[in-house]
Amino acid sequence: ACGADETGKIRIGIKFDQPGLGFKKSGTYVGFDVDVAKYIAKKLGYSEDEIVWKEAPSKQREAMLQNGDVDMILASYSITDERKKAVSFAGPYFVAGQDLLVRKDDQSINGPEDLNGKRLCSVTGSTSAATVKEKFASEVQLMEQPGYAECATALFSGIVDAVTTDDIILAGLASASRGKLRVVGKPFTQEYYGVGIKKGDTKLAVKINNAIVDMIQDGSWENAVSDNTKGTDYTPDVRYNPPTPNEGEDA
Amino acid sequence: MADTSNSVLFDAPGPKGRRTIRIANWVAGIVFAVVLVLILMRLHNPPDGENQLSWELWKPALEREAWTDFYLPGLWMTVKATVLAVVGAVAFGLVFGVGRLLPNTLLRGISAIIVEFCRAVPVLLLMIFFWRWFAFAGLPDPSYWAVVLALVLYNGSVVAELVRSGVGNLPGGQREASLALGLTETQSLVQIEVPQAVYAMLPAAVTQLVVVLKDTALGSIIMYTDLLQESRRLGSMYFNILQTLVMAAVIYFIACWLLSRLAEWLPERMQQRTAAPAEPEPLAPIAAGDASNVNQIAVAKEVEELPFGGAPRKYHVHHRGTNASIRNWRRTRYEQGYDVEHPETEEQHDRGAGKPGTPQAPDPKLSSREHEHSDHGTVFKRGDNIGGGRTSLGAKPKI
Amino acid sequence: MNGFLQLFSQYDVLGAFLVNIELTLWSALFSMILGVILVVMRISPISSLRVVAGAYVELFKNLPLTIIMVFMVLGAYAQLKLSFSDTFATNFFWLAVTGLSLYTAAFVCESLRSGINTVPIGQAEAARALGLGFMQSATEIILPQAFRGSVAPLGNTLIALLKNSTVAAAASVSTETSSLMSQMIEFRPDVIIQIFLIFAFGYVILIIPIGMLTTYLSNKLAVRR
Amino acid sequence: MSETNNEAVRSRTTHEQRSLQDASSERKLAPLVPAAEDPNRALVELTHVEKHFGDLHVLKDINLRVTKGEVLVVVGPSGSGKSTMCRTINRLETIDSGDIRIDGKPLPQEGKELANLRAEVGMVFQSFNLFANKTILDNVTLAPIKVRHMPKKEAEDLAMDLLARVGVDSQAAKMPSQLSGGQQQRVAIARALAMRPKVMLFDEPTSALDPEMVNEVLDVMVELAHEGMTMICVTHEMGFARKAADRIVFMANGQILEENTPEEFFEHPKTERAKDFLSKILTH
Amino acid sequence: MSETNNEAVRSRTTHEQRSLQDASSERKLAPLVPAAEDPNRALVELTHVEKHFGDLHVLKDINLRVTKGEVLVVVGPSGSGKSTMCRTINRLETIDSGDIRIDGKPLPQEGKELANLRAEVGMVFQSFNLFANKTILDNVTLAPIKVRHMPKKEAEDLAMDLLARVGVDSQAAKMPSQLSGGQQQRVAIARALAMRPKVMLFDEPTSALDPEMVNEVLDVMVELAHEGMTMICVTHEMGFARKAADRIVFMANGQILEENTPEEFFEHPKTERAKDFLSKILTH
Ligand SMILES: Nc1ncnc2c1ncn2[C@@H]1O[C@H](COP(=O)(O)OP(=O)(O)OP(=O)(O)O)[C@@H](O)[C@H]1O
Ligand SMILES: Nc1ncnc2c1ncn2[C@@H]1O[C@H](COP(=O)(O)OP(=O)(O)OP(=O)(O)O)[C@@H](O)[C@H]1O
Ligand SMILES: [Mg+2]
Ligand SMILES: [Mg+2]
Repeated sequence: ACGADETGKIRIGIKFDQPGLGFKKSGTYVGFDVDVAKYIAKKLGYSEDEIVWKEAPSKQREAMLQNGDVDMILASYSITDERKKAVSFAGPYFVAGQDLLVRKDDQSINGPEDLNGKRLCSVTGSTSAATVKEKFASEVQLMEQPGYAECATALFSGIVDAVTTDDIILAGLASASRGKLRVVGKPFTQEYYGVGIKKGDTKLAVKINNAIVDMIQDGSWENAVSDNTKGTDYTPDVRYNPPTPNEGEDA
Repeated sequence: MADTSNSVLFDAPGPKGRRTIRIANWVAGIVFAVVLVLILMRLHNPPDGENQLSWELWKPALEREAWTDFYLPGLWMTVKATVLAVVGAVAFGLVFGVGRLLPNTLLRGISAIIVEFCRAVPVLLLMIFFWRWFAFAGLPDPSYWAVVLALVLYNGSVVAELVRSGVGNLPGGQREASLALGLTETQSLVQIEVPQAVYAMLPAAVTQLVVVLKDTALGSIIMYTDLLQESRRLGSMYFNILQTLVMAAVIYFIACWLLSRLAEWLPERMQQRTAAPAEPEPLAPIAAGDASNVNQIAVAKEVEELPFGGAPRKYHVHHRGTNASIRNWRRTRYEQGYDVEHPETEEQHDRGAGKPGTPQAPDPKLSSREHEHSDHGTVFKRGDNIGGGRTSLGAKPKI
Repeated sequence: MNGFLQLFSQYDVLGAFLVNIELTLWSALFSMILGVILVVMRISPISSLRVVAGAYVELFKNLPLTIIMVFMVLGAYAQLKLSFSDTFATNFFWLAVTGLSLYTAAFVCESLRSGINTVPIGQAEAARALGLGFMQSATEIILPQAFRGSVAPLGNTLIALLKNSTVAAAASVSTETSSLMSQMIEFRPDVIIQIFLIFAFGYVILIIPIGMLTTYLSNKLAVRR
Repeated sequence: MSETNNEAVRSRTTHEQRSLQDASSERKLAPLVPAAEDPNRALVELTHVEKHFGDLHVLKDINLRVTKGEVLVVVGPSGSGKSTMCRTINRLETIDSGDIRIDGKPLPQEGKELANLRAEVGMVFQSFNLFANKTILDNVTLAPIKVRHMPKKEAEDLAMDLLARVGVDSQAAKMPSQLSGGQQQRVAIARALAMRPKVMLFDEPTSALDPEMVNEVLDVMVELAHEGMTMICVTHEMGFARKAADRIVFMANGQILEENTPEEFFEHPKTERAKDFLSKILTH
Repeated sequence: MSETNNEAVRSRTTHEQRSLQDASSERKLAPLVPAAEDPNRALVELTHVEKHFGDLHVLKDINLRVTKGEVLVVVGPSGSGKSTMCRTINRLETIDSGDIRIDGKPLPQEGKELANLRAEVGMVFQSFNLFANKTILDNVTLAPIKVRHMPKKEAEDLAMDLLARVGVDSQAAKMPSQLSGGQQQRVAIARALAMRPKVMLFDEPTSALDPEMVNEVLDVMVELAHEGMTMICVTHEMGFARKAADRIVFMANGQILEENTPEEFFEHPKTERAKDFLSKILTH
């Protein structure tokens, strides 16, 4: 945003602060979203140094697309009807599910139902914790933190027993935890991660969908998943993954 | 501010006193050391979780990459917001501070309402509101502008009050002298009073800078990637968020501390250019429109300590100038309780009761206080009651 | 408009302000206690106490409250296991109170000290010269005057505390005003300005009287010299 | 004692004066006072002036007439209204009733005319009131430039002239706070003179000064008197009053109780109040 | 000129004094000073007193002896250590070496004894230092009640007595800020006297006062001297020194340079410093 020359480049919004998905590290960007974005960009005809990465915090994603600040967004962006009123999606490129992250040695939690009387951490403003409390465990105590790292730290030190959010994010956390945390591995919702684009841009959606199909077919998708969840025995929910990208093609 | 708090309470100790102090000193020192060690031990070996002192956790928080990728960019964002907010706040403050001094009632009233409103609303609320609003409105960088604007509004209102109390703290003579030379009221305000108020307020404005710097950290709540946010991110990579936050805290501390020192260094230099007291503590008046509490604090400033901590000798100042209240001089003093009775009734009372030969002081209290009269050349001019007759909101008597 | 009113039956705005007021009152109480202890340390003739209190004040004056609040949860609670209750909501409330108190105590200490500084040294010397002892001159002469000089800065500190109580959001207190305002804006972004004004005027209404009272008191009690 | 006191003032004055004149003979300086015309014209005239501060009646039926070139000294106990009277003359204080005329014209109530009139009446305050944000030179040039719209260069020449005359030209670039009280007060006099005022008001110009500095200011005032400036001085310096005054006005309780020549006033005060006052003021 | 000055002081004093005595004859007042015993006893004795402020040597080998009933006036240029010496006598300032004895007893270092000793040495400050949070009456009764454990009633009678004597009894219920400087200083004297001190220290008691108020304070001091109070006064009031002092001590640069009777000191100062000082102080 700070005056860098952006002509002839593609601007992609990602998260900068989610290890495993989108994370800024030593001036480069790593994570599953980043890998998918790079692949798509390549298929669209942009080399890696023709990508301008922009931070797309959750609450600003729609606005960034509408203003034309970015050309597309890959930032754990779930496809919902509400959002489709403002923007269009391509994809999905991944189907995540809400899951739980627990301490490795803690065998007492094997699903959301086990959380009664336990303590659960989620980030401020997300609804995932509320879902657990409403649907699975009414006795759970909730703690809100500004970021997942804080939640994970709290989990480390024992003041909470589980962290909840999408499994791929949890897997990223677990992979950075030096083997001290594990993902439970029983996702209990489905989140279809899409590529956010400007509303009504069906041409771009088709191109992106084709790129995603290619990515799944040539094995890069598999590699990207396993690269970014190294050190955990996480596998994406096979019932839905890899997904069939068909969003946004009809205007 | 001269710190007399110690000498005011305690006599110079004798030999016995010195021994007691020495023992207490050791005891207290040891107690604090023990507490510190206990905390460190707890961190070293917590009941659950990791040893927070291990090098494994500290190294990623200290190494080169942490600085180049996280702390320094974060600090830059923090500084960027701080500087712009300060510039904005000073502009805002000058406009509305002077606005509150203008002869025009309407402008004065509007300025007063804006300033009081901005001072009362928590900065965090302002930030959240602007952030969401700008995001919905589709502005670029909403969190940056939200941080800056919220800080401008709040700190600008403080600066406005500093300007106002700076002008009010000027001895009335400055204004009178310019009027007597044939300058108009507005010329006097622009040429003489406001520049001096600015010099006087500068140290306090630097202190306010510390507040701005600290408050930028609220930006992390609205996802502004300032120093605090960046160190959080760094921490989420290695799960050493405590360590990275400690580093952030250290950086904040050093920056704020340096600014505080600057604020303390400034007054001496600024004092040469203003007749109002230049002090590092922002003496922004508290309540809606009333600036008069400044004078209670000002009393302390008259006590200037000698180099070796002994007792200063000459601090009796019987006359203080005040600019803002010059037109309401007597009423304000009356309200503030200096005159229990009206001077006239009292004079009669005095005369009636006065015995022959009792040295008759010609109405003591009033006359001796009105005129600036200083002991031996050092002209102390202190604000007595600020804003007395010039503000619409709070100028009415408080009771 | 109807939807707007419905917003208020749905969200407990008054309750949120109540949370902030409670945070403020408790923190005011504890920071006052701690502040008095600090100021006593700070002006005592015992240098180690002075150093510690001075360091405390410098430290907390120069740290962002947000960081302190985060440390309360991740440091004091998670690592040092400082816990007030097994119920999270209560626990975080008290952690926030602790953080606010620690932070505000530094300012209380400074306010009290500036009050003591308003007492000219001559007052103490006159008391000593008359043969009054330490306790006598402290209780009869110095402290009464010092207290009166502290009223205005303490009032300012209280106002700042009330406003700072919104930062409790950073210590996971999710029922206070700034969190509630965020939630309401999330829910009804179309009336964002009205929502903001509601909360803003809530604070104006709370703060103006405190300010007026402080000004009145400090003028009323001011030591005339 | 007043005799000796007076002598002391005189001897010091002549000494200082000589050196001042030395200084002025080096450069040619313009005369301080516009050439005299009609010596009997009333420059300042107060008739039936009344003033209250709230309930307090501070000026009671004040009648006063100061002719061109006259030096009037106002004395009286503290709180008697001397300063207030002085300040009403250039309307720093409003009056309740009565009439004040400067050079025959009634005192304007506001706006540009008031500012212009004030420019013609120089005022020197007890507490100097130099503008703390301006250098000495800027202090003196400010009003000529802003009010009289004099070119900067010319104003500076004039200012240096006047500063030389009061003996502080070497300090022109300093800030007021760097000068001693006596020097500041002399600058204040120069600042007032820079507007070429028809009359000068002095409100206890020496009472905020250290004793050692009193005379350097009084010397300047004496010289000014000698040059024919019309002056109204409120002062407690009886030596100066004796030496320089053409007339002494004694005020008490807001009234003018006596008006007389210095000799008559000091030797044979008519009222009890004046006697009492003199005894108080002259004993130490 | 000093001659006339002196005379003036004398004449005014006797006038005032008469009226004070008139006042006191209306009510029967206790004598201010405990009945004299041995007139040659040394009440205050300083031997080889040394004091530094950091590098600054402010008191250099001070030797001083004040006998009962003596009035000692200390004069000297600013910064010569007069105040410091005065303040060491009741240990508001500690000394580095040497010995100070009050009424034969060495100065205690701390605690109750120090407080008791201080109660026996009255002190009057330049800046009055009345307790700003107490009424005039409470200012005077505080120490007798708290230190001497006098019953409240008795203390108040005593206080009113003393206030009447210094002429401010009509102001007893007011706060200090409502009094003029002269009145405040007289209250301060009454407050010190209420402890029935053996010796009174005055540190420039009149130099923070408006000129008209100086004499009302000096009068009280003169009367005190006449009643036989032992006094050490730092002052610049030469009229008072001549009139009331038994002995004059001249200090400069932290040393006592001369000790003499007033006549000798004023007419024939021995040292150059004293001559120079006198010439400066007596010219205005
Ligand atoms: N507490 C102190 N710390 C350091 N220096 C001091 C202190 N008190 C006094 N001095 C210095 O000691 C010297 C003597 O001071 P002192 O006040 O005794 O002089 P003085 O004769 O009373 O002067 P004055 O006539 O101005 O009152 C001065 O140079 C003064 O600056
Ligand atoms: N602005 C004001 N408001 C109310 N009362 C005032 C004001 N200025 C002066 N007074 C009162 O008016 C009376 C006359 O004051 P003025 O200053 O003229 O006396 P003065 O003769 O100059 O005294 P001094 O010798 O102390 O300067 C005094 O009683 C004073 O308290
Ligand atoms: Mg006056
Ligand atoms: Mg002294």
